[in-house]
This record gives sequence, C-alpha cells and structure tokens, in this order.
Amino acid sequence: MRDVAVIAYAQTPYVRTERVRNEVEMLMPIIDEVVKKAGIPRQEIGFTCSGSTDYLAGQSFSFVMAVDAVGAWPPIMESHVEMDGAWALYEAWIKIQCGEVDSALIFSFGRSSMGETAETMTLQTDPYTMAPLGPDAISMAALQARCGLDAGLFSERDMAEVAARNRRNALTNPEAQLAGEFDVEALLAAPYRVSPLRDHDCPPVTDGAAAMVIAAADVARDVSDKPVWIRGIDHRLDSHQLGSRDLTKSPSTRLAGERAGVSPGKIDIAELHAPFSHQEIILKNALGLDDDVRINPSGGALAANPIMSAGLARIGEASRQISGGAASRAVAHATSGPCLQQNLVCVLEG
Amino acid sequence: MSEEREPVTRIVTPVRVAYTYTPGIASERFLRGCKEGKLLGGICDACGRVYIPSRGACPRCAAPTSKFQELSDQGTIITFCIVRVPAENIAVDLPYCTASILLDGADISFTGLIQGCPFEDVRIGMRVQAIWKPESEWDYSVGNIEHFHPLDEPDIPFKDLKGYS
Amino acid sequence: MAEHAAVIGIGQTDFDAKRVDVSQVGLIREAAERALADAELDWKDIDAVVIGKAPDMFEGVMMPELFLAEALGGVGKPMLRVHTAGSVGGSTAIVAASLVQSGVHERVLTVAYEKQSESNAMWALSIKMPFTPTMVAGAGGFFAPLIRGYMERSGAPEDTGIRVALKDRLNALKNPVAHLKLPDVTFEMIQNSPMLWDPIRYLETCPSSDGACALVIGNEKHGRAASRPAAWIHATNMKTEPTMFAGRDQVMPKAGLECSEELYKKAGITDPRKEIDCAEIYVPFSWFEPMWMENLHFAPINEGWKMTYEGATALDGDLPVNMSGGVLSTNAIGASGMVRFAEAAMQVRGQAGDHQIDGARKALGHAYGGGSQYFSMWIVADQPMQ
Amino acid sequence: MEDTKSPGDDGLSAPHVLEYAYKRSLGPVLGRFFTSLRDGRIEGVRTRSGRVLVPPSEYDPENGEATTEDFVEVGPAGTVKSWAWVGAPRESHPLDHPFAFALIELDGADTALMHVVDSGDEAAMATGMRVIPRWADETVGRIQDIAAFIPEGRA
Repeated sequence: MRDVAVIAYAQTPYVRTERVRNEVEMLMPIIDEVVKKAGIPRQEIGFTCSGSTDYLAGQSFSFVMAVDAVGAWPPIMESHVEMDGAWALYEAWIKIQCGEVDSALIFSFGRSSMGETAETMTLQTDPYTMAPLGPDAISMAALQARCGLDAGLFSERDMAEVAARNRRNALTNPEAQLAGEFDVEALLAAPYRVSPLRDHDCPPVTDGAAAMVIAAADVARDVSDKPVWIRGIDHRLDSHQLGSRDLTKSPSTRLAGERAGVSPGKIDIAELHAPFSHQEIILKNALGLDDDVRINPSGGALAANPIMSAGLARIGEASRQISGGAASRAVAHATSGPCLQQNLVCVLEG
Repeated sequence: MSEEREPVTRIVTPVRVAYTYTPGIASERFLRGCKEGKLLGGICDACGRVYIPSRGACPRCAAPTSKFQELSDQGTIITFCIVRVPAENIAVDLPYCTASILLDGADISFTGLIQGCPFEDVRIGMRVQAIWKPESEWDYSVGNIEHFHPLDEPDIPFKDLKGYS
Repeated sequence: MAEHAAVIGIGQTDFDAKRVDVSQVGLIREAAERALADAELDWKDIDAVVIGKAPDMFEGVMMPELFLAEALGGVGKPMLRVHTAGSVGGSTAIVAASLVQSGVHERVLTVAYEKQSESNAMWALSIKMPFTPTMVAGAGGFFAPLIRGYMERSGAPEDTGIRVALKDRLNALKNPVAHLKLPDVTFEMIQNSPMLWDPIRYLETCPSSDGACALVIGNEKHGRAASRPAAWIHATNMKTEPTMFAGRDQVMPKAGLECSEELYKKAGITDPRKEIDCAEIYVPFSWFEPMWMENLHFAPINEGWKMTYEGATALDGDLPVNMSGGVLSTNAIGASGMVRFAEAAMQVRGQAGDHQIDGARKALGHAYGGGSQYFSMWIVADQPMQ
Repeated sequence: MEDTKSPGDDGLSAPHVLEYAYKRSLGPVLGRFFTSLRDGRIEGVRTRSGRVLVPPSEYDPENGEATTEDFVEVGPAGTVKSWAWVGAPRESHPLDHPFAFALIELDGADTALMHVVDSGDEAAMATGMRVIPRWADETVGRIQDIAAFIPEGRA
C-alpha cells in the first residue's frame, strides 16, 4: 500500500438555510481554497471525485453542474459517487493505490434546506414494504434508540449528555451551526420530538459543502509541512431491513474499524458521524474507544449535519486536529443509510 | 373468499417530494434582468468571457462571473432541431424548432424557439431576433421571450461560427 | 498498475421494455447470478460490491443500493455506488477494476442496472425546474442539434445514420439478450420511420429498457485460475469536461479525444485502428457512430462516416463496431455502459456466440454521458499486458 | 432536522415538487407476499438455514443465498420489539393522529416487520406488548392493506 496523506481541507460555514448561493457558488471558494492550500497546481491534481445525491437538489444529474466549480478544463479524470463525500475520498484513495495518480481532489455538497430532510430520507428505504408507510429519519432513529434504552445500554440522560457535550465542543468551531452551553436537566425536561428522542437528540438541518486534497507520500512531503497520514480506511454494510438487525450494535462499524486498524495504538480523538445522540454511544462501543478518547471536538453532526458532506467533514475535522497539534492519532467515521446501515472508518496520524 | 383473484404482480407507489428552490446569486441576477426585459450576461472574473445565462461560474476557469452586462436580443443560429415528439413538461404545440442561438456579445449559446419561417428555411448561421411577450406578462423567466424570429440579414458563414458549436 | 485485473465472470439479464416479472431485486440478482455462475463462484467468494445506475428519479428510490446491496451478498462487505450520468456503467466497472488493481480486494462483483419501466425516462431526464422553461425535449432534443452540427461540418451523406441503424439492428438479431429485435428490418423501413427530433428518425434512436449487467473482476491469481478464459484489463480511463462553457466543441469533445488518446498510451497501443480487433461503443442515436469513430481516433476528423460507408464497422469489417446490436437495440441507461464493457470482454473471451468476431484478441469498451462530457473506456485482451 | 433560525432575505424562491406514481413490479416473492396480504394472510419465507423472514425476500440477508420456496403463514399476532411514538404525524405518515412506528415480530417469524401501531395513547405502548393487525376496509395487495396494528384484546 502507498502512504497517502490529507494535505488540505476546507468547508463552508454551516448554516440552516443557504438561500443566496447555489451549489456551484458554495463550492467554488472552498475548492479554490483547498487547491491553494495544497500547493499543487490545479492542472496537476491527478483525480477528482465528488459525493452528492440528486434527491437533496430535487433534480436529476445535479452533480453534473458541480463540475462547473472545479475548473475541468482541460478535461480532468473525474468520478462521482451517489454517497457521502467520505466514500468519494475512498474511491480517490483507491485510485492512488493503483499507482495511476499521485494526488486527488475530493468534494461534496448539499442544500438540505430546500426540502423536508427527514421525509426525503424516507425515500432511502425499501420501496415495497417500508417507504409506502412513510418512516421518516427521526422515527427510524427513535426505533433504534428505544432498542438501546430497553437493552440498558444507555439512558436518556446519557443521550442528553452526548448532545450537551457536542454542542459545547462546537463553541470552539466557528463553522458549526448549533453551539452552546446546555444544562442536561433542562434538556431532559423538554418534551419528546418522537419518543424516545427529544429535539436535542436530533441533528440540525444544515446546508454546506466540504473539499479536501490528498496525495501520495512523495507529493505530500513535497508540498506540505504537516501531512496527516491515512493509516487505514475501510467501509462495510449492514442489512437494510431494520427488523433483521440488532439495532443496538453496529457490526459494520466494528468490522470497518478492525480493517482500518483502529487498535492497537492510542486514539486521541474521534470524529464520529452520529446524527442522533444515541448513535455516538453505539459507534463508540463498536470501535472499542476508551473513555479518555475525546469525541467530536468539532461538535460533530449534532452541531452541523450537512447531508452528503457530514462524513467527509469528520475526516477533515480530525485531520485539522492533528495538523493543529491537538492530537497525534485520530479515528474518523462516516455513516449512510437508515440507523447506521453503512459505515466507513478512517485512521489518521500526524 | 370464494372467488379466485389474479395474483398481485405490481404495486403503484406515489412519491412526492416538495422543495423550495432558490436559484443562486448569478441566476437570480439574470432572472431579475428578465423581469425588466433585459438579457444580462455574466462576465468571467478571470477570462472575461460572457455567459448567458450564467450559473455563477465560468466552468473553464472555475471563477465567478460577478459582473454583468446587458446583451443584445439578436443572435445567430449555431445549430437547431425540429421536435416532432411530445415530451413531458414541454407545453408547445408539435412540431416546433429549437435552436442554439449565440446572442451578439455572448460567448456561449442559448436555447430558444424559432418561429416566423417554414422549418425548411431554418439554417445554421441564420440571424434571428427575440420576440418578447407583452410587458405585462414579464416574469422572472427567460420565457418572457416568446420565440426568435428571422432577421433580414445575411447569414454568418459556418467557418466564422467555429468554437461555438 | 499495482496488480493485473481480469474479467472472470459476465452476466446480463434478458432486456425488455418492461421486465414486469421481476422486482428491482430480482433484476440485479438475475445478472449477478449469471455472472457468478459464469465465474463458477459463490456469493461468499466476493470481497466487495460496486453498484452503478443513472438518476435515482428513474426508480424513485434515494440511493437504492442501500436496500439492494444485501441482495448481492453485500452484508459485511464494502459497497460503493457510482453515478457519472450515461457513462456510469463504464465508470462502475472501472471503479470495480481499481479495487482489484489497487491490491485491496481479490474478487469484486459489480452490477449496473436500470428499471426504466417504473417511471418515464422523458420525465426523469427533463425534470422541470422553477424559473426555467424546459425547451430541450429529453436526450433526443439535446443530441439532435449536435448531430446536425456534425453533418454540417463533415459533409457526411444524409443516409449515414440509417446505415448505422441497419447494421446495429441486424447485429441485435444475433444477440439473445438484446431488447429491440426487428427481424425484417430494411434500409427503407428505417428511412421511412417518423422523424422524432429532426434529423433523428425513430429507428435511429435507442429504446427504453429494463435490465442489468454484472461482472466479476478478479486479480491475476484468480484470472489465471479461472475455468473459462479471462478478459485481461490492459487499461482504463475516465475523463470529464463541463457541460457548457465558452468555446466548447460539443460535437467533438476534447474529453473524449484525450480519454482515448491516454487510454491507448496506457495500453501500449500506437495504431488503434490496426491493433484493436473490435469496439463496442455507446451509440444512443445512430449518428454517434461516425462521430465517435473520429473521437476515438479510428478515423481522421470529419471522416468517421466513411468507415460506416465502407462497411469497416460491420461484423465482417476491419473494425467491427457494436457487435451486440449496441445501445440502439438495448438501453437500460445505467447498465448501458457496462454492457459495452462486457461485450468487449465477451469478445476476447470468445463467448459472444453468433456475434463473435473470429480471433478477437483486443477490444475496446466505451461509454459516455451527460452532455457528451463524461467518458469512460477500457481495453481488454485475451492475455495479460506484458 | 431540528429547526434553527433562518437568515431573513427576500431572494427569489419558488416551490418545486417532484411527483410520480411509480409502478413497481414485484417478482415472485414480494408478489406472493402482497397477494397474501390482499387475501388477509401474512406470509414469510424460509431461508435455507430455516429462519423465517418477514417481510419475505428473494435472498437471505446474511449471505446472499436464494431463499427457499417454502412460504410460511405467520401471525397475525405479534410482539413489539421496538417503537417510536409520533405525537405530531406528518403529511406523509399513514395515520393522521398520534401513533407509533414499530418493529413487530409476528408469531412464527424470525425477523421483525416495520409497521405502525395505532394504540391511541403513548401510555398504551410498551416493548413486548402484543399486537394484531387491523386490516384496511379494502385490501388491494400492498403493505397498507394492514391499516395498522392494534393492541391485542382491543378489537
């Protein structure tokens, strides 16, 4: 395997509603920023890969327009996954492993605010037996939370503490959307949104985009003082039918974590893509993280959940922590599908 | 149940997703121009080429088109197609002619309907002029141009249209 | 390339306008089971799954791979979903190949599909957006003006497109899984078929199909051990350019010219017309055959139509093109690119049946999408690259 | 999904609706399932390892193997394995008053079916509770042929 490093990362400020700029206008400045930071001339970046979904934009081929933001002239080697940008990163990492290219630009984007996000996610479910019943994202997550509560794996207080910690962490992240000091007692006094979930257990609706440049060792050392090395990356899938899974566990996260090499070795921080509070606890268990691992210093998805970018953002945020000197070894995670169906784990080191 | 019924082989599942669409900075500027009967082209900050409509970027430079200029509503047909098949979402009587039109002053062509001459007379290089709906019907839409009509001017030779296919 | 990779199993569904006998699950399993049977493998032998298809609005499911992957034995495995517009079937195969070439996996299953009968392609391809009057009538409305541009600049005879359509429709009669078969097709029948998007006639266009294509791609060890001949992947390439920009040549896109040029270089090919035995390329409207002959450097610019005219692209020509009957005969959009790649592999494996080109040892698979802006290609051969 | 403040602005915006009635062919397994529902029965399918899947599928999710042709009538009563109380139903939900989404393991099945429980009150819900289907007035062969599950003993 070739050593590959994150050499630059940028994201838009995360907002509830990006009403002014369209996707191309959101992407252009951050792609420009990330390419400049990377220090590799745009034409020399070997591969470009993006992640997005047509149903957020409400139109077919919405990713085609995003090419306008890249500067694909002369033509570029480019691909797109209908997945979170974390999987675009995976495809780019594979391309570098093939020896075909030495560097890659990855980006992802979405304006969730244009639709009713929770309902849009209903369309992700089996179209024969599930989608016609209209299970929205919050209700499905609530089914999962109840399983964990019933099994005694966590309490509603534990969930509120997760939410309070994430949003406290977000105070130090100028790009986060929801930040603040929250009193756990007060959170627990609030009514349920969809029981057993309260508002604080759920992610905000977020518009945003993220971009990253990665490079193989030779290039990375040449252009960057502080490359952040991708030591392992793997992703796995669980069954789709909620009723055929043990929702209190995330076997795909556990497996991806093993393959990516989370252990042995001390983990300083973890950026976990847990849109719902209880999911952070399930993920922490699946990855076998100790209590002294700092989870989501960025505030995580409970502070900003730009769908299609939230996973790539976890890897970007973890790489920032390392390049900024706040951590030397980190695990970053991305998820997709109802109740953590698909999971990617990436281990990063300074 | 006494009567034998046919097995179920298909289901119908209605899917409805509602959005509030916003066009973005450059498109909004263009649409506000349309409302006033103006065709505003976006100028690339980097190379100066003029886009109509601009979606916010010059794709060859990946640079914003932050300045605008009003363009003529006359142009030249780059290529065209006569449509004889119905399409969902298109409320024009068949057959009709759509053309890629390079407006004077623009660096990219723009799609419009051609009327006012037999289809056989439509040709690449032909000069055309926008015919606008009555001002009272103007909206935030390039649909304010009802169609393009032939101009009584000599054709532009094909060789001079190179680079604007 | 770190590792050699080879196609060791190929499966296609039967294609039809409406495969009402199967669900989406049944459709992809039909292709995948045929590919596994061809490779003499079982679900458990597969390390990873790559799924490709065109817009989700065709089937009205957001990221349908999430509910479909488990039907491909995907539970506990990595799964990727690729979407690069019409070129997606090709790009998906390339992503699957790269998982093997990188050394990360040994055997990968890849499936591309579309079940267009669940909705309406014209609707899903031209969704009406606010503020924008729709004037482009589906794919035909987009591509017809480009064809007119090609006719103008090349001076090609007007019946070129009819000749391409006749050839592909006759080839389809030799392909057991092809969708549209017209046993008594003639030049006149095509010529007299209605003009839809002038200059495109009805029988010069592709149908809307339901169907899927699957490949099993293995590394060198599995390629050599395969019980049936393997199709060795010599080179792959993808190229993209933006849809609309000042000065763009949409008729002869640079992305395609460069994609093929680099592809040949990677594969060690210096004279493609001579060294490639047959090509299966993405021709959704007949006129795209001569256009792509030029774009793929098989013919000089503005002379691609001569190949059609001289019969060079016929089954008995010096460069047979679209032996399967092509996209003109079968078009399950998301699968179409992979079917091209699969046909190239079938030819060099000698398993193409009645449409087999004798002695085919090196073949090109090609796909394109968007506004002629996404290109994906591969070269496969009967021996590993030296 | 939690609403936060939107920046005020008077920019152009317009409603945009994607709407289509998809026609889904079912194939042999789902076809059989929906045919049975129409006729008032709930059927699962047996995997080669002997587990009964409800809803049935053409494959075993554990390993991708084809399932058998052994269809097994299950339920109609079942046990709630998990539930989520929806106090404010959305337009897209099947009931217009408060209800629960639930994972229901029907008697004789090894997997749980996702459906809804119409219990009237959140206090009437509990994990482990027994429920039975309330059939739609007219059944046509679709998942909504079961209008909802209701607590057993409350017909």
